[in-house]
Amino acid sequence: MRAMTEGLLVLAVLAPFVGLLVGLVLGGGRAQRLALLTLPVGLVIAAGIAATLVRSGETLVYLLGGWAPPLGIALRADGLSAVMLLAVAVVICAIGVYARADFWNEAGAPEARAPFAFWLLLLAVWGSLNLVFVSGDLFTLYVALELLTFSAVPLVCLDGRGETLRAALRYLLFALAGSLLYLLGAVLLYGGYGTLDISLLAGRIRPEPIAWAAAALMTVGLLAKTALFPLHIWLPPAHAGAPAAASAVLSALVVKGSWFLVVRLWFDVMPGVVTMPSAQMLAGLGAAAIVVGSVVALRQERLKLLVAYSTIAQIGYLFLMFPLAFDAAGRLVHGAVLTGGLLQAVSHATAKAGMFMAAGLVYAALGHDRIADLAGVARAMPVTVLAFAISGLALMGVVPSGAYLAKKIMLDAASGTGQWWWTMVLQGGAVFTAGYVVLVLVNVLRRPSGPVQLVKRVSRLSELAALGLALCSLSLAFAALGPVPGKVVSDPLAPGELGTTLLVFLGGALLALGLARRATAGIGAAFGVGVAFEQADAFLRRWPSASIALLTLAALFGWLMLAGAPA
Amino acid sequence: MNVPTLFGLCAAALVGIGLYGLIVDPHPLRKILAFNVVGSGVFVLFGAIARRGAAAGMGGDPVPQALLITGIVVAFSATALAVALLKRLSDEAGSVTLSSDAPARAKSDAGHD
Amino acid sequence: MSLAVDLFSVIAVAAGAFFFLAGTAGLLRFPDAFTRLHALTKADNLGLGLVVLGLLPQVGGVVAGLKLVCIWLLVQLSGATASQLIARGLRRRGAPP
Amino acid sequence: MIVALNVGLVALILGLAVWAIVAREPFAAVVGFIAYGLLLTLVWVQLHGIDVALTEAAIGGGLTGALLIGAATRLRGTEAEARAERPGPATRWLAAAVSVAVTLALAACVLVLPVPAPTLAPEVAAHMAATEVGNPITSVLLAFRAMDTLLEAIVLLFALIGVWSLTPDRFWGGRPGLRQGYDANGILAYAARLLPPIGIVAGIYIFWVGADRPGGKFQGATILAAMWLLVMMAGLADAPPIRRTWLRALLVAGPLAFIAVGLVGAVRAGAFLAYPPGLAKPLILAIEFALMPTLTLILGLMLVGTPQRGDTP
Repeated sequence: MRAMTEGLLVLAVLAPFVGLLVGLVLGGGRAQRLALLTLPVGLVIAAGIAATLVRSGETLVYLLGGWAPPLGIALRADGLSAVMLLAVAVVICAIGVYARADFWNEAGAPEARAPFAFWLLLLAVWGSLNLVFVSGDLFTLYVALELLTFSAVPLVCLDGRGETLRAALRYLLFALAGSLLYLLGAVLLYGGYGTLDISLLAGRIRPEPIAWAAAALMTVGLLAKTALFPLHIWLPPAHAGAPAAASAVLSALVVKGSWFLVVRLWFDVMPGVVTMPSAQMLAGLGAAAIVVGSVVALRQERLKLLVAYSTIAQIGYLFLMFPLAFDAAGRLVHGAVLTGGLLQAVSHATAKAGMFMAAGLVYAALGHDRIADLAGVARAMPVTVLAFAISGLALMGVVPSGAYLAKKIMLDAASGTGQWWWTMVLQGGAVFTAGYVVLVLVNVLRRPSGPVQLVKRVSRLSELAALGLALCSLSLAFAALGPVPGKVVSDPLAPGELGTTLLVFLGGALLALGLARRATAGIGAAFGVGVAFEQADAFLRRWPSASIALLTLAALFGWLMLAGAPA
Repeated sequence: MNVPTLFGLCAAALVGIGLYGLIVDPHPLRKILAFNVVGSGVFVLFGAIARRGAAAGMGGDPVPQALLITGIVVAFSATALAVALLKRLSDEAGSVTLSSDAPARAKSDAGHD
Repeated sequence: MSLAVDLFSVIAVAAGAFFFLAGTAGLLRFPDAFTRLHALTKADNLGLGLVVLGLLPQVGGVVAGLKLVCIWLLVQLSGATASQLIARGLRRRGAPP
Repeated sequence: MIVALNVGLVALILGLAVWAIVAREPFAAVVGFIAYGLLLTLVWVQLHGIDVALTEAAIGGGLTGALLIGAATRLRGTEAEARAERPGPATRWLAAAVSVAVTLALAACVLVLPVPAPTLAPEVAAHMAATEVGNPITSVLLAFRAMDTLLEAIVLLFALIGVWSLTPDRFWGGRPGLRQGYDANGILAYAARLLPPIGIVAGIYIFWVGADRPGGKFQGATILAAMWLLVMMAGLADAPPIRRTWLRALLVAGPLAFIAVGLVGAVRAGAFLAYPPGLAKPLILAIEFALMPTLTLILGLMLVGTPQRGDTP
């Protein structure tokens, strides 16, 4: 019986892959129906893994071929994996429902390229992500990362325009550079310790040059794939240019794969090797991502680019937990902070998918997504705008959202460990998020000068899928309250809490007013700041700057680990 | 100096040479080439590590050697995908530049229509 | 006996290496593509042939020896094909024969 | 003597690597890279990795080289534009500095690698009997770490789907690559008639000995793919339209058979990808046999590239 439940780990990886293989043969309309059929199966498998884990309370382990590591490969699922498996399954299902309207091969019609490729790639992304979450071997993880990249890149250029092909090529080349650095680190670890199994390595690894070099190389390699500032060279054009359903996959899910691996490495492989200063730098990059991503988001003329830049800011958030998760002895530990970080990842995955879907619907309905010309959209497509607004609220961390709870946990940890600067970043980040959400909402709520011309009626089902994900994210706090210690949230509706929310809105409105491209107030200094950020961003997104930054960061991480090591 | 160390150092140099090309050469095809040079450097390093692990009558540790075969195949797949993308980009856009000005130009075009 | 065989091997392989060297020199020194091709194919086929000839007495059995000869034949075939294709490509592009 | 040869080999390899990076013409750089790939094969022999050497020669040098040569020829017209974007001296110096830093850090790591080196060779030797094959690499690839090999086949398939997904809409389902002219008396047609029988025998031989000696499905499949490409280049056969069901069925047959054998193991031997005692070798051979046509087709089709015409020949 036990082997049965643990076999779910294999099925979680195989189900999407088998769906893809069979779908490739069936072709056209039958492939997409098979893909749609695979979605609930995968969801059930993920739920099954989560349920087993909750019941037994210990990590699920499956030895492939019956061979134990170091010789064989083990699949493992702990709480982290189970949560991510489930979250990804939910988001993929919603995206599947959403994409039916955009990517549908009519029965009997000859097989069309884009729908066929989309459904296969959706399954490919899913299987690869599941593999990332359950694999316990660093080399298998390398293959999983490559699988993920190879399935994500074609999603970027599904429409085949030159602009998106260029974005896809940039993405592929930069991601490949990242995977090579990751592989280099894994090779060094094998040379030093003779195994690639995560739990065996955790027992053997010591703070010494090989481990530092490996940690630094693998970390920056993964950061390049996650597009953490200043390595976000590829993200804006790729995420903004892709079709909406694909953008949702890329922005909500794909970047989480490499982020998850950073978490695995730091928390589970080498918690004794990474040091507090290196964690401070990692979170520092996150803080920079929040500021730059948000400000540049405010400067965008197009909605999808705004959402793409907001992804850069939100990725920054995911790295704030690292310095807060150290215990008194200076080691990274699993605990409330990691739960908070995970919660943030899940709420971002759901909210960002919802947001991209909503943006895509707006684009489809209007035939453009110029923010300045969105007046009247709220009246024309209320459900879509509601989905966008709720996603925005969830990202800001308004009361029942997962991001709210995550923020609470981290604020608690920041004050508990005396790291006041992260308190500032956490609070300020919400203001920045409020900035671009308010900017968009103000524009869609404006009264139009004439009647709004809709070039296409959007599917109600798609609107509901976006709304569903947004609501998921907004109500995540309820789902997560179980495993979180109760004292963190005393009374979410206390005047103090509501006051903070209000302040966040107000700050956001001010930011939007000052920094937005069409700043009517024309506050010279603030406008200048916005332009400066935009130019800095453009400079950092040039290939030479980004790749030099990649290697410099590797050197910095290595040095910080070396310098901070206990003598 | 023994053979694995010699080739290990050679691998370190190959990685550096490839990375330099990956950074400075603007042509995507040359970047793909440089990616392959870095990749082969990583592989040679792994090969040297495998050779160091010679034991039990085997000339090298068979686990890394097996992983290397997988690694070479994965690198080939990456190259094939990148080359296909590059050719298609050249057909579609008539230019293969990766510079970030290109999307910016397209953005302002979208603003005018 | 074995000394004589070894001596034969050394001489044949050394002669083969000399032809390779000559072929490479021709590749670098000859004035145009056609004469370079000429130098390469002639010298390489002969060079490889001598190397194979020299190695034949050193391999363990008839099968291994046959494999060596097969390699030589295959290299000749591919060399001839490639050089003819290159030459034809050059002529099509208007290089003087 | 051997040391001097090795040092010379390293010098040549480094020289060719530099050439592949700095050569002015992309075509010349690619030619340098192919020579570099062939020399790497010697490195693998020196490092006692004959299986790796075969893979490197077949895939690293051969197929990658062919792919890049094709691209370099096709993209001749784009060089001037790229040259204009060459970064200034400051950027180049900075790039050199960080690259050298990485090299130095790696070199330091190489010098401090632990002695005695950690190794799994004794473990492999101890458990190889259970896998019933004589080549340790094969027992790693198809027993201990069979999952990686399954995933590797899936990686190739993903990349092929990626390449196909770039097809212009009007050519979807059509034939990949460009139509090749056919010259019945040409030397290429002659070679394409003479070589394939030899190549097919050699490919199958390399695949067959792989269970017990260096060789295996990848190296064999590459040779078969090369033969197929030769026949296509000579115009003797055309690439199949990608909408053909038989083609797609062959493309997934290998991985699906692999998964099926894995599931048999889950039922009969207690774990996915485990082999029931006594059946290990036949099952391993069955997997390799099923993967051969799949790998041959994928490797060949990846080289031919994205469909660029309809499915009329």
